[in-house]
Amino acid sequence: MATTVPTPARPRPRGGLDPDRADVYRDWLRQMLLIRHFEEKAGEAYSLGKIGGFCHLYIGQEAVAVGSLAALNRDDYITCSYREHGHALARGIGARTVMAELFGKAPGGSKGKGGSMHLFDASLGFLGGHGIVGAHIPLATGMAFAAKYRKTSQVAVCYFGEAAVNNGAFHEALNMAALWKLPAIYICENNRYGMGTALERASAIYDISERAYSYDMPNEVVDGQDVLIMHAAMERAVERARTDKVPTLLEVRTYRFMGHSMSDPIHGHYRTKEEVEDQRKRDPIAVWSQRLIAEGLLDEAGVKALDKEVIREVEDAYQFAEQAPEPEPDELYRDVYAEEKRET
Amino acid sequence: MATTVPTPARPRPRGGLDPDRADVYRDWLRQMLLIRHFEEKAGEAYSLGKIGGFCHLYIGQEAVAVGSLAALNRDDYITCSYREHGHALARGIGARTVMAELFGKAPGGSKGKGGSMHLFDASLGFLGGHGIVGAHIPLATGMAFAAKYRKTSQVAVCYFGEAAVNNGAFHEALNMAALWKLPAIYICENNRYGMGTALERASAIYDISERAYSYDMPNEVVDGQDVLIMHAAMERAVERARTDKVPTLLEVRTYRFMGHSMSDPIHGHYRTKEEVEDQRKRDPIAVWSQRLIAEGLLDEAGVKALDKEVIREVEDAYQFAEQAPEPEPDELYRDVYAEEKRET
Amino acid sequence: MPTLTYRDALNQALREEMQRDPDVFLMGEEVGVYQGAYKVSRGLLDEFGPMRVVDTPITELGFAGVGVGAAMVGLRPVIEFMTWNFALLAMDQLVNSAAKMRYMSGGQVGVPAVFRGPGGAALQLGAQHSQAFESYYAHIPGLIVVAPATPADAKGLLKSAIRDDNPVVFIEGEMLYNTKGEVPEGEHMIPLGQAEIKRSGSDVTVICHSKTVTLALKAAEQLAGEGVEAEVVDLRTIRPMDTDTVLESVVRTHRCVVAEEGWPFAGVGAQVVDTIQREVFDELDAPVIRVTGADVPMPYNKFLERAAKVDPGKIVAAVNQVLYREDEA
Amino acid sequence: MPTLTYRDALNQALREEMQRDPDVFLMGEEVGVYQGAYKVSRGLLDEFGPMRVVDTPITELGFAGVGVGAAMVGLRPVIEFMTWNFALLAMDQLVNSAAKMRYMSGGQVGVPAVFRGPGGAALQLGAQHSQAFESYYAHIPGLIVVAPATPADAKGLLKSAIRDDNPVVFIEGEMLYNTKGEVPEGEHMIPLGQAEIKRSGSDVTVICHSKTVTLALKAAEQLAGEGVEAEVVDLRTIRPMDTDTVLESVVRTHRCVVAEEGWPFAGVGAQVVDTIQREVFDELDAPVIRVTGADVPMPYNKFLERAAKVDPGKIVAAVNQVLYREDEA
Ligand SMILES: Cc1ncc(C[n+]2csc(CCOP(=O)(O)OP(=O)(O)O)c2C)c(N)n1
Ligand SMILES: Cc1ncc(C[n+]2csc(CCOP(=O)(O)OP(=O)(O)O)c2C)c(N)n1
Ligand SMILES: [Mg+2]
Ligand SMILES: [Mg+2]
Repeated sequence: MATTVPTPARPRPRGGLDPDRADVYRDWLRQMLLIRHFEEKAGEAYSLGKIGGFCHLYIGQEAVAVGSLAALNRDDYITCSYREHGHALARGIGARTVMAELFGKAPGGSKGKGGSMHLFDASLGFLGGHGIVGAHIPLATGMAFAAKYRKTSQVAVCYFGEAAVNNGAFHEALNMAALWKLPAIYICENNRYGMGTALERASAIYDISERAYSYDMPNEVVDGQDVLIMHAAMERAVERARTDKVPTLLEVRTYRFMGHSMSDPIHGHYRTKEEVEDQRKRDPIAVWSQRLIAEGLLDEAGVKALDKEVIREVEDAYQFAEQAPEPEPDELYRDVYAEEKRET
Repeated sequence: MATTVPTPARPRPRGGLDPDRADVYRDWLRQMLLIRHFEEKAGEAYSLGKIGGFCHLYIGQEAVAVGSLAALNRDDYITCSYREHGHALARGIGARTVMAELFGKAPGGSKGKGGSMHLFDASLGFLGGHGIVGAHIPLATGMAFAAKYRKTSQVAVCYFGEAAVNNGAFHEALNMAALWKLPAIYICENNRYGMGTALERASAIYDISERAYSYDMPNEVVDGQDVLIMHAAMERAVERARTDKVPTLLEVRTYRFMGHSMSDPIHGHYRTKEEVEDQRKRDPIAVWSQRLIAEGLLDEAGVKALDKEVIREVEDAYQFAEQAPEPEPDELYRDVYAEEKRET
Repeated sequence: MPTLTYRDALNQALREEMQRDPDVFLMGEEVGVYQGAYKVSRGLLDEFGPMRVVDTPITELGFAGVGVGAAMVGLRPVIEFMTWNFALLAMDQLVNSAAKMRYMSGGQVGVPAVFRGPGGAALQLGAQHSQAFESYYAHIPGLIVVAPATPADAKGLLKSAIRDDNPVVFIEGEMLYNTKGEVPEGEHMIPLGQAEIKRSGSDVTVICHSKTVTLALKAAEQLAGEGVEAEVVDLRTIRPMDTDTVLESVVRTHRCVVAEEGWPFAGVGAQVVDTIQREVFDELDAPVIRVTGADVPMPYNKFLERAAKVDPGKIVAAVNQVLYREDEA
Repeated sequence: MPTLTYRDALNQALREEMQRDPDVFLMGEEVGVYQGAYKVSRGLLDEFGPMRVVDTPITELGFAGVGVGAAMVGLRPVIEFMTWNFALLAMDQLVNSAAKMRYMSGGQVGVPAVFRGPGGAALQLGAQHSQAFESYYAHIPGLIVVAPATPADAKGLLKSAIRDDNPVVFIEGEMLYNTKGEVPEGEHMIPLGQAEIKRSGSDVTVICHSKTVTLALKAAEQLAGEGVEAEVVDLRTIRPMDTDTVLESVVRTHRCVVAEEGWPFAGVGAQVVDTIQREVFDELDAPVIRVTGADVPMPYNKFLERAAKVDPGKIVAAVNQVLYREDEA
């Protein structure tokens, strides 16, 4: 005779997670892990002198690029600051191509001539990688203008730090985008610091998002450590841009776990070890993997498997970059001007 | 036997006018009349080729300079745009000196080397006359910084047009002034147009004053055609700057009765004759003289007398400028660098 | 051939290129409703509408960046600076974005934009409004710099600039807008990078561009009266410079004067001198002499301003100097 | 005499001048809490407090203007640009406000401010972060431009710059911060406008400034080994240029090479060449040859970058050329 043993109650999914999208959710985690391991490897390579110049790591902010870029179409336009390795990977540029560029090698996206701060892939609408704080914000406005000019449904997305918001370029670019109703999305990655300057020592107001009212622009404050929340906010912004043809300013609250660049200590004159450790408790990768496990969409083993997978991918990228050839000497004088004229 | 004849009721003074300040009120009118006649004469001289280059008249905005400057001390700092003849006169620079500068003559405030757009009188803290839209706003912030640095009670006042508010210099300068709590007063003379561009075709928001919220800065919208209202608002701003050490943004609603400059028609592609005539109904001089008459602080004859007085002053300035000598040829190479070093 | 003003020749070039290519648009302050601060864009708003003739706020940095961004995704913006004096605010976008994008992206992303507007001193506009910045842009690898002197060149060069795939800095002569000249109709193209001998002569070479071409031609007339035949070489394109034409002329005349409106220190003329003395040192019978604007901020007073500017007399004096005719000067 | 790094020599000059004159203050990005992006201002915040060592938002245009405004009313600001690459955003304030204020006001209002920061290429910073803009500022009447090559010059020139009543553009060598040298203590002043012969020689003159001085001295060593005595002239101040020292040297050697980190077109070297050929044409036994950075945006790849930069070998080659020793090169 059969005895009925009550099966242990499966945890009830908290609202928000759609089991049918489990693959998507797991891929977000994979992307975040890829970025994390890629950046750790890049830091290692930098210490070994294989990567030179300035190298700004994205560790701690992974959920922002992954959650937001997941809401875009292939033909949308993206511009970033110099802290763009994560965005490049999340957009789908191969780890080999990105790592090779960091190494300054010929198969790098910019033939090794751009470097860490200047990643590009025109075929993916990934249009840099810009080194002058704030300067790429008007560029994004121009790309949104082009979308409107051509009557396409493209959107132009621009990522920048909270310190860029005090710069005149931000003000001029957002005013024009709002005035002309352009399909632009301005994503301010508020990681609390511009180099060694805390937000409140550079901006007269704490809530960056309120700057949008100067342009009558829709805006939101977003938790950048939760990829799901980031993605949902981005979907709303994309909808506004594509359908209502209005720009949005998203203030994304996040945190930089590493120093400003490889030459800057993790904590120093401007922030304490305690603060960093405290912030690390909301590691976007832990937040998301725990959520997926809690929802029963992934288990510890599954996380480990993903981790293994991306570690292999990063290792491969590293080896590839190591062995890749240097650019030919005559590359020095190439790409300064267009080689042949456009057909007219 | 005496008969009591009721005396006609003397109009009861509306609130705001203090009979003891009658002389001050009359002087405001005199200053506005002086500016009006000075500008008309300047326009005449320009047509005769006695004044060259760009010449931007202040006709219609007189109450702004007169009402606001009346609230300042002698040691405060003032910077203006190129539309600054009125501010120079209201600050107390002699009509002869200003007219001579417009004529490019040696006794002009800048020895004839600055011209209409670059009036200066360091002894009155009148620090230009600047030709690049928005560029003098950071200068004023710097002067306010100096006042704080030296712990004086000086304030730094900056006049600019509504079109300058979209420029990055405005954004950067106001953020710093608010962040550092500087005694600065930013006066946006909103005359509706930047050259041929209406406010709403250049700014994503109509209420300029709201831009102040991006900096958590006190702000007011002020009727710039009523000198008394202008003065009261300025007194509040000066109090905030001197006592509370916080900056203010005043959006002053006014109107330019003439073309953008002497080479621009009064109405043309960008505004109609009707609009201009309609706006002229609130001529700040008429508004104020009628008020003084209504309050019994001045009569028609008194107004005429003031008018005569300033016409004489302007005539004299014109004659003076006419007869004044040209600068010596060797002035070309003077004032490029400091002549002798400061004592150290 | 129809006679047009320099202004209308530019207007014609813009109109023709906008008719030809729907990707070409004009953006800047007062280019639309106001018909252009100097009326170069007169009528274009009516013909092409507000999406292709775009009035901007006073944000040189911002709208220059908008132009660069639009060009990065394939549009062909013509960005008007009301004058090049104001473009100093946009310097970063021209030098760090426009000029470097192709190189930084390993050739993936070009910036086919034209940045145009008047340069040089007009009349009594004072220190902040009377400057010539050719040398600033010509200093930058990645940029092309053009400065036409005649209506025909203005049209032909602007059309070429708009069709070029590189960022082109196109500096118009503020004092040339009203000058008249014959201008070929329709497809009149002048290749970028070619100087032109505007007057030939065998005694001395005068190298110039933009407004100084007019002054040099006047000087040449006067010198001809004195039996001196001056060859007037108009650079037309400053960068890349047509050194062949320059050097060939100097090799013929053995004497050279270089004129420009701007300041002397590290001006365009300094580069011309450097090139000449390096390439044809042994051909020179005298040092190359430069005629430039006075090394001071421009004064407002009209007599001082006149003294600060280049004029035919100063060019004649320089020619006399390289011919060792000081006596006659 | 104590040995200091170029960085610490600058730090010492700032400290001494701030101690001497309460009107002197330092303002810029990261100069305070962070102790300076390149640590030039290390310790100054602690010693002088936040009112005299002021961290700014990232607003080059804005805080350059704040410095100009403060100087207009008599303070002595030292405005730090984290690098001169970013100062392009502030170009308008330097060219249209700082440089012209005295002139536009008829001598009433001066701008006794110093604008300082590192210039030139460091290592693999890429196109937007590896530029030398000396020629831009030297082009402008009203500005003084200084570019020290040694720790002692860095200290002595910065002290003079701070005490000067004119706006001074002070360009430090990003690659020189760690170089060491003897630096006099206390009141060590070097007048602005004086070049210095860093090594004397009779066969050829090498004119240089900032980092290229180090490279020229290395080249001179090598040449000495080959029996060629090169005289190395360090301009130190670019504007006003000490043409006497330059010309006297060339008159002695009759041959000249001019080196600079920046791009060739209308660079500082072009002006030096112009001056030399004009003033001492008949003394020259060969054309003056320039050595400059390659005429391209700076590439990131280290080998391409190396190829783009000036090095001792390139200076030696140029010297051989003006000595007609190509064979040996
Ligand atoms: C115009 C300009 N000024 C200064 C710098 C030097 N700089 C590089 S990154 C940075 C801080 C930017 O902080 P934020 O915008 O918050 O971005 P984050 O680095 O935090 O991602 C500064 C000052 C620069 N690159 N550009
Ligand atoms: C940076 C800059 N761009 C363009 C100009 C040309 N310009 C001079 S005045 C002006 C309009 C300014 O309007 P507003 O600020 O409203 O002042 P108003 O003339 O109405 O007093 C323009 C575009 C300039 N002087 N500076
Ligand atoms: Mg940040
Ligand atoms: Mg206005």
